[in-house]
Amino acid sequence: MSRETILNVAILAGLLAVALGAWASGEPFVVQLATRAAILGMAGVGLNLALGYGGLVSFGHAAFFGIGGYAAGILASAAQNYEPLMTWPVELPGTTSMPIIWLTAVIAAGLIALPIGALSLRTGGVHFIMITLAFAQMIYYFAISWPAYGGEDGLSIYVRNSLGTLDTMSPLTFFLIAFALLLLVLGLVLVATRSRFGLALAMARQNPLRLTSMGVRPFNVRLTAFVLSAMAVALAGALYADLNRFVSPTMLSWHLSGELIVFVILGGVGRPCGPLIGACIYVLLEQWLGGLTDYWQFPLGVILLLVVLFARGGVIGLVTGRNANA
Amino acid sequence: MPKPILRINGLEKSFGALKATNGVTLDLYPGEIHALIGPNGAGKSTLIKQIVGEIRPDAGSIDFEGQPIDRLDAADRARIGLARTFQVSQIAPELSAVRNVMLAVEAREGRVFRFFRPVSRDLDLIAAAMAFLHDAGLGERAAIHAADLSHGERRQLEFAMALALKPKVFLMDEPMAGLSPDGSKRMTAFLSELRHTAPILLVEHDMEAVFALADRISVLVYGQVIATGTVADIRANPEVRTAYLGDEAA
Amino acid sequence: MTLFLEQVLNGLQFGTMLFLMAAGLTLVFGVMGLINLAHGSLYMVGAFAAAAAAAATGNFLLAIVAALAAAALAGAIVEIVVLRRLYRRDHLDQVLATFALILIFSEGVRWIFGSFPLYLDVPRALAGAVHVGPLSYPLYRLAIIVVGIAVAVGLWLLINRTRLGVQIRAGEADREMIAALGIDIARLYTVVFALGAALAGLAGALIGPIQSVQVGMGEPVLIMAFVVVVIGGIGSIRGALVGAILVGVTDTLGRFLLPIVLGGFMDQASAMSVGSALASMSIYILMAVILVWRPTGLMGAH
Amino acid sequence: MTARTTFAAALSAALLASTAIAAPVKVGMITTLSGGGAGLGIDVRDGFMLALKQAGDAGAEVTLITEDDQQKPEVGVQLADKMIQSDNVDILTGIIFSNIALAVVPAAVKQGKFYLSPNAGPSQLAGKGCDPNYFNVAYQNDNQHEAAGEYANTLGYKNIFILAPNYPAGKDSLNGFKRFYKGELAGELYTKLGQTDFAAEIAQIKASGADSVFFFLPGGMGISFIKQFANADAGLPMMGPGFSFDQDVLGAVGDAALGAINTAQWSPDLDNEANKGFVAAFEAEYGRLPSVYASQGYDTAQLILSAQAAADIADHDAYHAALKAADFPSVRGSFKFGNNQHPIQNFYAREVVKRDDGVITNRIVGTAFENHVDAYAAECPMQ
Repeated sequence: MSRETILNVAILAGLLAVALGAWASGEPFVVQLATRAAILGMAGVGLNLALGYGGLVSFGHAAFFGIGGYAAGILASAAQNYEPLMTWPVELPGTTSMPIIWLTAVIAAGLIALPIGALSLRTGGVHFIMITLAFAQMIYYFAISWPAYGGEDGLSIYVRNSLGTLDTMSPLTFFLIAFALLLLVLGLVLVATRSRFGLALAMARQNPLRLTSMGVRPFNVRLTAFVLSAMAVALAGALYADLNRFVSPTMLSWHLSGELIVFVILGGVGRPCGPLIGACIYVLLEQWLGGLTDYWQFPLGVILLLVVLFARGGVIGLVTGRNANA
Repeated sequence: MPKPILRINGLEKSFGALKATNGVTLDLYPGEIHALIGPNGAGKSTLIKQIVGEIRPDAGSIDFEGQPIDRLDAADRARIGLARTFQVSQIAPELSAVRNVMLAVEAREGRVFRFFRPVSRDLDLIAAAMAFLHDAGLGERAAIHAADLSHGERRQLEFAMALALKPKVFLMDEPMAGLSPDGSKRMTAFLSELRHTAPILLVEHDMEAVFALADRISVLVYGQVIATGTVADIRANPEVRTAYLGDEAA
Repeated sequence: MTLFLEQVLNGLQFGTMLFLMAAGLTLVFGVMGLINLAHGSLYMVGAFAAAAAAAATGNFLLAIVAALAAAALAGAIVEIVVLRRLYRRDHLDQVLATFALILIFSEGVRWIFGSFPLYLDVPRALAGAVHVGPLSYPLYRLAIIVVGIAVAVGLWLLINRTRLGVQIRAGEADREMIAALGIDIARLYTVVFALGAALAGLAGALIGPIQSVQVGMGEPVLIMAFVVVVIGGIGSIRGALVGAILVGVTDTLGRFLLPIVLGGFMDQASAMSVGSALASMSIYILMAVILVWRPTGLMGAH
Repeated sequence: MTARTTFAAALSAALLASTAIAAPVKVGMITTLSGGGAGLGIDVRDGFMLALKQAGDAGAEVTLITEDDQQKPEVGVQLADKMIQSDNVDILTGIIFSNIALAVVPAAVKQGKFYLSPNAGPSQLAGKGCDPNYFNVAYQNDNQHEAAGEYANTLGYKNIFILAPNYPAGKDSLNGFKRFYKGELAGELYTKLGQTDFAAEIAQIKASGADSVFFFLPGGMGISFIKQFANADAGLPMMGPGFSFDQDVLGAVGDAALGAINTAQWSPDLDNEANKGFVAAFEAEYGRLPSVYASQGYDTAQLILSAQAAADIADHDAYHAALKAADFPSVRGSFKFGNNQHPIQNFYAREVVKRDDGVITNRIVGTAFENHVDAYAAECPMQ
């Protein structure tokens, strides 16, 4: 096993151990933190597919995180208030079933990512960064000003959605659900990057000209990666809504897009578990620095800056001593 | 003579006031190497880019196997059998040599959008790619990251990828560039055989190689073809001698 | 009609302010290929410096000078200490580093100036409104339009008529060329970045008197400036001008006209609500439409 | 000597007895301490701390844990979970913004914790969603706007232009205003939330023929609007809810706000002993005038202290009764809870004035409502 593989197994095992240990010693809040790290890590893993493997620096993935969250919020609140989701053309009831919510979140995000990606991918580089940001802002303002789903107030899910007979309100159970989905997403991303498509995606990032001359349009490959990545992030968003039992437009804000990028870079770009490590570190830093000073974002900024300047390849790069995308 | 597989009719392309391609007409027949020579800035690379569809000509047309391909984009043209090699080798530096070629095999098979099966377990794909790597003489270096290959080896990798596409026509932009004398010699032998696989439109500066390889030569000066003919014709052509060869021959 | 004219003026004024922001952003990108998310922080620095200087001296001109100096200095320091190391990196690293700079600037300013908005008022000489026929328009907003135009002209002269301009244009065309011309690239980059920062600081100081001088004030403007730059074409100052005016006028007229237009075929309350929802998205829709038509923006390179 | 010793002994026994009743209570304060809205959270916290400090030993019986919600609802929820699960707090308080309160409060009160709101009062929690464990010590969100609507009648405004941001609190605001206002509307506008340039809106106001303007624009939006409106020479009187002209805003807008009428349940010049003491102590302690948020934070702490003196937190029902009694000297003078545990209190009209020392502040010029009950109380099933 390479050092990176050992590290990956260690971080996953560590996260699980922290959650189980905290639960055993009566620290439900720590379990909650671990859940948060797992969910944000999942979003980072999803973003990494576009950003790390595809070289698509999307500054608008909060849009998909929020869409996932709203899918959960809207379906659940419709079900909890016994109001149909829509009455035309067919009457659709809401639901509190997690699998249906997850599926809805993933499909909705995919459908929205398709036109956004298709428009944004007509350009590249800095254009792409700014355009994805602007699209995310558009959705953000829509969510704030559209009154049907709470606008700025957001939507409350009073009781977590259900998964079979499990007690999802139990912090540990919910952690295990999130952790299982994290493993699933990690596995799928890993498989996809090692598949035939993964080769094409690597070429689209490293040498699009060559890919074209092989008869494959880089646009199609990138768009596929963008949409898949959006879907993974939306799944994380749906879980995040259930974690907080609440959805609001802040899930769509550009700060969150920035934080998702931070997870990826902090851990290591283009590393399967990098974003998870990044998310864990970020959650820890937030807790630790937040306890030290009101101005905790200042040292956080300094730490991030130091990572960019001096720790290329992120934490995994530091530990394994090489840079994935050098 | 059989019909040409590739035919370029009256191609024109301007960049501002500069006419980079000025009414070029060319053709390529099965089994031949047609060399395109000319001084720097004559518009050779621009012409290649128009043939592969990277840039659009202002006027003129291109026929492939008797069908116009002007409306096809670069990826489409690659898919119907126009394979291109670049002056500067275009590879994925972070992938191993064999992975680079595997992608070309996938692309030719039209099976790129497969998400689940790891390529490392796709033995057919690996075997096919290895065969092309061997053909290009790079079999020993299959597992090396492309970034770590030497200049010459990258050129070989470039050819392995082109071969893996099983094209109907090769368009080669200065394949000898940067090779050692020994390397050029081996490349010459390789290309000489390759013409039986598919005809080659060869842009090249190395006159020794061109004269050794070419069945026909076209001379491009200021965006215009001033002469087309066999090696002997071109050597004998006074216009070519003054416009181009003269300087070098002297 | 008077109202419509006044709204167009408002759009122009908003546009010139956006231009000041977008010009610096696009200049920095054009010359060093750097994406700077912290541009909005420099706007904030300008506004805070102006407010502090105005409070200390009571002189608005001194406040403007202080804003220019503070933003340019902050820009130069950031360039020398941080950004200089990132030109050769990919955009991803630049995004993260400048994101970190936003956190540092925002909390740093809050540390120094406290959490409450600062006081900065329109200078007495520019207070009040001018009256032309039935139209009355705030003098200060007219002054912003004038300053915006002056800056646009000044930038044009700077780029087309000075030695620095030659270097900037050379830098945009070809990075290697400036080295070949024997220009000190490090110095050029610092100067260009400080210039961009000063423009942002100027925008902050000009807007401070009519808006709230508070932490985080730069972020909405930054995103608007991004939209402007994308519409105009990245790296093009002329594009930034056209894009800024377009965005300014679209946003203003959208807010004004959409509820009225929608009121024509739905009831007043929903026209108001749908209209304002659409208005807040209008510039993003404009951007999407322009991108479909011209992916690299109105004046972008192909 | 014996007499004195006996007296001292009796006194200390009494003190001991009172501490014995008041088992220490743990209070978790989730409030906004970073970002653009930090000023409000800091004022609530400072007001709260001042009350604890003044209470001396009794104040020391209140353990306070303060955390920053960053003005993000999900952070608020996470902090509430932490405080309930890990810190085992008995009472939660502190939230400034309604959207955060809506995310945090329902779950917290369901888990048996008291929540005392020092600011946010969304209608959802005042009507059908009211809860025995939820007390609002500030106001119901609509109140200040309702008071403004009522006072607009008193001022004789007949054709007012009203505007607010396009989000739920903005809509509640304008609806609250219209509930009591009897004149015509010259126009009604919703702006983008976070918008800071109002040139287009001001032009419309001027063109509308309005005789006055009422606006609710929170935070920096309001500051921008006041400055721009004053600068446009519109010549129309401005009115707003108290938060649009409170101490945090006035420092930033200066003379531009002079003469504006606004409505709130409190004012620094409100004439009662508790308030005089509070304003003086706050200025001495922090070197600035208190805002309405500080007064609310102060009263929240006083409410807890009064409940501490009367009941033990371990006895939930008794503690609830003690809170409901609201037996403390409020800086607002009269203060009691209605059936939905929201205040029944007076609302005053205030005018922005410049004091002789140059400080700009509010002065009471009239009373809009006496013992006002909010509009949702009837929907609340509690008695």
